Amino acid sequence: MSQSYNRGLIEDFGRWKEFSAGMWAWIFHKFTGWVLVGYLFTHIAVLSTALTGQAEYTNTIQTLESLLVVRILEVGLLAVAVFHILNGLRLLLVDLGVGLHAQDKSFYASLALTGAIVVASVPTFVAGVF
Amino acid sequence: MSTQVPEQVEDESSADTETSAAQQARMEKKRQKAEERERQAEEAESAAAGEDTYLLKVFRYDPEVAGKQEPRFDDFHVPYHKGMTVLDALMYARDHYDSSLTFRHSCRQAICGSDALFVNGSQRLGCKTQLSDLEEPVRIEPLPHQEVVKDLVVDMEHFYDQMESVEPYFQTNDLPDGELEEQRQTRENREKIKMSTRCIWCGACMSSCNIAAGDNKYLGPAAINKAYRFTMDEREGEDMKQHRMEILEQEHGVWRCQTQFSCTEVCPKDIPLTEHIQELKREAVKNNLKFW
Amino acid sequence: MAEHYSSFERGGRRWLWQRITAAFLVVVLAFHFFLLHFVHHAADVTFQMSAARMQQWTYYSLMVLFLITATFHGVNGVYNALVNQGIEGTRKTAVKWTLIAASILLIVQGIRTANEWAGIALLPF
Amino acid sequence: MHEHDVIVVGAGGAGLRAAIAAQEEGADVAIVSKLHPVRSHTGAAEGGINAALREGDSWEQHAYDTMKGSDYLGDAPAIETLCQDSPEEVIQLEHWGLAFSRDDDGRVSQRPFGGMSFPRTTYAGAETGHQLLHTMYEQLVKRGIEVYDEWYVTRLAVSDEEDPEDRTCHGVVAYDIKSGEISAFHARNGVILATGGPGQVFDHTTNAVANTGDGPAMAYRAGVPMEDMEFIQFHPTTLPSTGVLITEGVRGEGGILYNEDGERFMFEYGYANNDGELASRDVVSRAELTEVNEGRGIEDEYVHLDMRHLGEERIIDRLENIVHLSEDFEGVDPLEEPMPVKPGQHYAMGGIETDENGETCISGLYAAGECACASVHGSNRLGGNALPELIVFGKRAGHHAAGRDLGEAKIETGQRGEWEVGEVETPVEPGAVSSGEDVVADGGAAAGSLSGEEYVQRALDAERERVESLLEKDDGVQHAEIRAEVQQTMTQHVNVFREKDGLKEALRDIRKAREKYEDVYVADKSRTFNTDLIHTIETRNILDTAEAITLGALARDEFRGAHWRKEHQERKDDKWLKHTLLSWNDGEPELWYRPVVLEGENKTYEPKVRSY
Ligand SMILES: Cc1cc2nc3c(=O)[nH]c(=O)nc-3n(C[C@H](O)[C@H](O)[C@H](O)COP(=O)(O)OP(=O)(O)OC[C@H]3O[C@@H](n4cnc5c(N)ncnc54)[C@H](O)[C@@H]3O)c2cc1C
Ligand code: HEM
Ligand code: SF4
Ligand code: F3S
Ligand code: FES
Repeated sequence: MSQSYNRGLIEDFGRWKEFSAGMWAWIFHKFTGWVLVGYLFTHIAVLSTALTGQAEYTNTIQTLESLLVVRILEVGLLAVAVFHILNGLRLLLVDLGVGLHAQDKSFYASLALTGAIVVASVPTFVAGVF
Repeated sequence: MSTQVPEQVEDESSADTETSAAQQARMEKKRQKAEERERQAEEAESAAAGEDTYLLKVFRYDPEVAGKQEPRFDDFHVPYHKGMTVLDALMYARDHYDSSLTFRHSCRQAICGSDALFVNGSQRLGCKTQLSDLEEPVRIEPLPHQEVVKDLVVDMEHFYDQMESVEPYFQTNDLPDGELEEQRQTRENREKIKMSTRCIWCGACMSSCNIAAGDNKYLGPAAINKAYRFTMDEREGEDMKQHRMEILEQEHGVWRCQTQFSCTEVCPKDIPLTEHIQELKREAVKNNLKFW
Repeated sequence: MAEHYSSFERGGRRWLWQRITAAFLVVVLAFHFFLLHFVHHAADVTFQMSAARMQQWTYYSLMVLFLITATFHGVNGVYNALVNQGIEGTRKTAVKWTLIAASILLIVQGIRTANEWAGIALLPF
Repeated sequence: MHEHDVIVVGAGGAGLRAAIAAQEEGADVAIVSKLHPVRSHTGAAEGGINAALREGDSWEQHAYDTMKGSDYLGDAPAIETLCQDSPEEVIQLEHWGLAFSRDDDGRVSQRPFGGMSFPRTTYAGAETGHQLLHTMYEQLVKRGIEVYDEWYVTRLAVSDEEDPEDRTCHGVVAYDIKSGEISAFHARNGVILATGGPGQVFDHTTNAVANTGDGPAMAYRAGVPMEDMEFIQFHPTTLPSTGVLITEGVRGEGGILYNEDGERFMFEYGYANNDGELASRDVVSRAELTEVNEGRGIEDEYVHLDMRHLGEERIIDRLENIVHLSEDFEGVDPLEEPMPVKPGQHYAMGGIETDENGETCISGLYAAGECACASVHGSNRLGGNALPELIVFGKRAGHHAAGRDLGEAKIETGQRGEWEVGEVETPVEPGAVSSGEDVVADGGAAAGSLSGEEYVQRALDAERERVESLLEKDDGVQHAEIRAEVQQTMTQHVNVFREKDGLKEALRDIRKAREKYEDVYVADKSRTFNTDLIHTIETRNILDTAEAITLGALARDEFRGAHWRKEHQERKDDKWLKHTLLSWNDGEPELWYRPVVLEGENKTYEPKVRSY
């Protein structure tokens, strides 16, 4: 009998160069979504230091905020959040059946806008850490 | 017109003799030109990477043939002519270089849906893709996400199963009484389902969809589109529509779609698949709201 | 032949909630970010300031709602993503309950923190 | 061994309808098809499907038009059956959900078509065949009819009596393309052939690559005559590199044909009085080829069809799909350049001889669709008459095979009733090169004495042997070479223009090809999806079909319908109101004739000049 050859998934992701706009949007949205959930959990964890005492809380926050890495991570978080929001809006529109034909353009627009917002807000974010 | 028009035939043959001198000179010129072309064609063929050839890199695999059990890519240099499609090139390679090169094809006009291939990184019909639109070398592979039977032939069983799982046939309880009476359908309604009826079962969309690749139970864009074709057909009636929505609303139905749009992009029949899927999602939500 | 994979659970409801929460989150998340990074700098955050805000019941309820919607939205998203990846059977059930448990924990912990600031001692833990 | 009551070979419109009908009648039916049903070439039909549905129209009128269109070579009982049954069948399709185009009142639209005295062509946009094929396949799924898809039928299992009329068909032998397994299918009641057109006999055709005349060739070798094979319809505007059809609509809207010198040749060279580009298919086809033959063609191959002057707006509005076809299949943007076009083989009027119930002279063997010739199209098919033929005769064959009594057929089959011996002078012996291999029976005392299963088993053994021997050979000639030679000679000599010497030349070439075929070998030794092997077997069928077409064309020394003979420029009713039939006779083709049946139910059709 004939058999067949299963190429598996690895080969598929080896083709990333050939992915279309909608696929990138999906991948980015997924990635940013996961980062946001991750952040949500850490965020609450950090905030719960308030339960141990006022000073600890203020202290934790301020130590964290004085670290450059944390500031950079925050910029990253902003980028992730902004992209997720913008693309999320794009997806909401798609769900409503609005502007399906421009779906690739709106993805590029989300990317560009995210970039712009992030760049513009860098000064605010890193202010005071140096 | 008539098939028997003697005068006209006379015209034709007299034209034959009258212009013979000029005609002959002309034919002579033609012959020379033709010879010239032939010579060029031969040259092109021998000069493997000549300007007028296209380089194809074709995926090869055969579970039974020793050298092909490990998949590999073969190179074929195919002489180009204007209008040549990927399918033409494959046929040329098969008929002139390697008769064991295997792929499905039949109609050569984008209607039988048998030659969906993965060409330079996207799902296309071989017969509907002009070589001149592609970058060289042209890499031709079987459809991703499906198991390869041999060379470019993939196993379509799963695709057929999905298509047939959505009750892909017209069902209605009230046909007109008169024997020779058709059901009525408004133009608008026929227009609405028109695009969805164009599917040729090529499987390109399924192959392009990441979700379908990961979730074997996902109905997939083509089957959902098939269901759309009936769900939106007013001739079937409300009850049937409810029934169809139930099929579509299952966990592996419309909800699995993540609006990646790859299906819509690759569909050779330009069916707005994502749009249809989204419309069904909204339809499903509307349906369910009643019970909340 | 005409057999289709059936499922007791229909995806439609969760799908819709994912959109509704998303729409809500757009507004609240933007507000939240803006408030805590631009209006007030995160670096200047102190317990007192947080407490002051939390003592307003509007802000408090907004934040609790924010927490709940974000948790639902995020966790449901993760669950969907995993189902899309094709997990099934016991693994799927396990993932589902783990996620639910994590969400409850997160929400409880979040509310406790908020209560601390707001000075509410509603919950007995 | 698989066993069913009725086996249908082929899953195009005809095969699907036959299977549904047989099941309706209570039979256990299975379809065996070399392509998955939705891949069948019925899907390519665009124009529409004729049926007298409306007030003011009648089946009689439809029958009259069809008879006239056939140039009085159609058999009245078959034509009348077609026209009487098609309205009901078209409505049936509508009830099965076919998405026909609609009028404002919600009824199915009908449009005018060439040769029809009433607008009775029902259609679904420009994709009627696609819709029809898919609608019918959907019904198949609904009924759960078994389909052996990608199984290639290679041989019929027929008993071995001396006279074909005494033989019975017990089943078929088929090759599972995916696994390479050869299996027998025993048919308790009957086998229905619905294998479609033989377009691949020519190198330029609107037909699919899978249309290789398998059905006619298999039936022919089993003893069923091929009827009226010389009648081949050519379409004047097909794209040169693929054969994709460019609808008449382009010329209808005002498209103009030019030769290499930019002359509007239809007028300049007076091909069609004042009709110009609007002349009928055959006239335009001949005009185009005359231009090419006289050196005024482009690249010595084609002419130009220009519609740029219509303006982009009008083109997009009315002929948008043509723009896509030309771009996708020819790489030419018709808004920028004229489209290259040339005539291409389009439809075969002839085929397996059947009566109006779809039955052949071998009992238990039926044929329907383009592969069959109940003779509704005679010497020329009218547009929109093939699709109704599929469903009307597909259904009848299905019912009959499953045991329904359809009454005595009025059309005779085989060498029964009125017939006469024919004669044609050939430059070489036609038929099998080596005797033995292609002989149905061993004959002898055992003739007709085996059981059905035993005949099927015997056919299976024979087929296994043939395939083994094809695969064993390590060198020789490859099918592609033989196929190309036959296709070229057919296109050169048996095309739109036919003359005695050319036809003889073609017979010589076919003979040479047959001799080469003795040496054929299959390079691909794999059992998995071996298309090399399939194409090699198909090539044999192409050879037999090509020869039959050429023999018929040589014998018929008149000009009727689609059959044009240089030396014989008129229709000869006194001599040629008869069908050409060819019997394989165990490898020695025999030509004979049977008079056309012009007596209909209520009237007799009187031959008139076919002029529109
Ligand atoms: C481009 C085009 C446009 C047309 N437009 C019109 C139109 O507008 N109106 C009209 O009335 N007619 C039209 N026709 C004609 C009409 O479409 C065909 O005559 C008709 O579709 C043939 O149908 P069929 O069922 O006989 O064969 P097909 O649809 O060709 O089916 C043949 C079947 O047989 C199977 N098969 C073949 N050989 C074997 C084998 N050896 N073993 C197993 N299976 C086998 C194949 O797999 C296939 O399933 C058109 C034809 C063409 C080519
Ligand atoms: C602020 C506005 C937000 C919008 C508009 C938004 C929008 C969306 C939408 C529409 C989806 C569904 C995608 C789909 O099913 O195809 C989604 C998925 C998701 N969202 Fe959000 N979201 C927002 C905020 C958040 C936040 C705050 C979190 C973190 C807790 C989050 C985490 C996720 C996750 C994890 C997913 C699933 C991603 C995946 O598919 O893997 N989102 N979002
Ligand atoms: S929807 Fe489009 S891509 Fe998918 S199978 Fe149908 S024709 Fe092919
Ligand atoms: S690619 Fe897949 S995710 Fe949806 S939009 Fe198409 S089905
Ligand atoms: S060959 Fe039929 S779709 Fe390409």
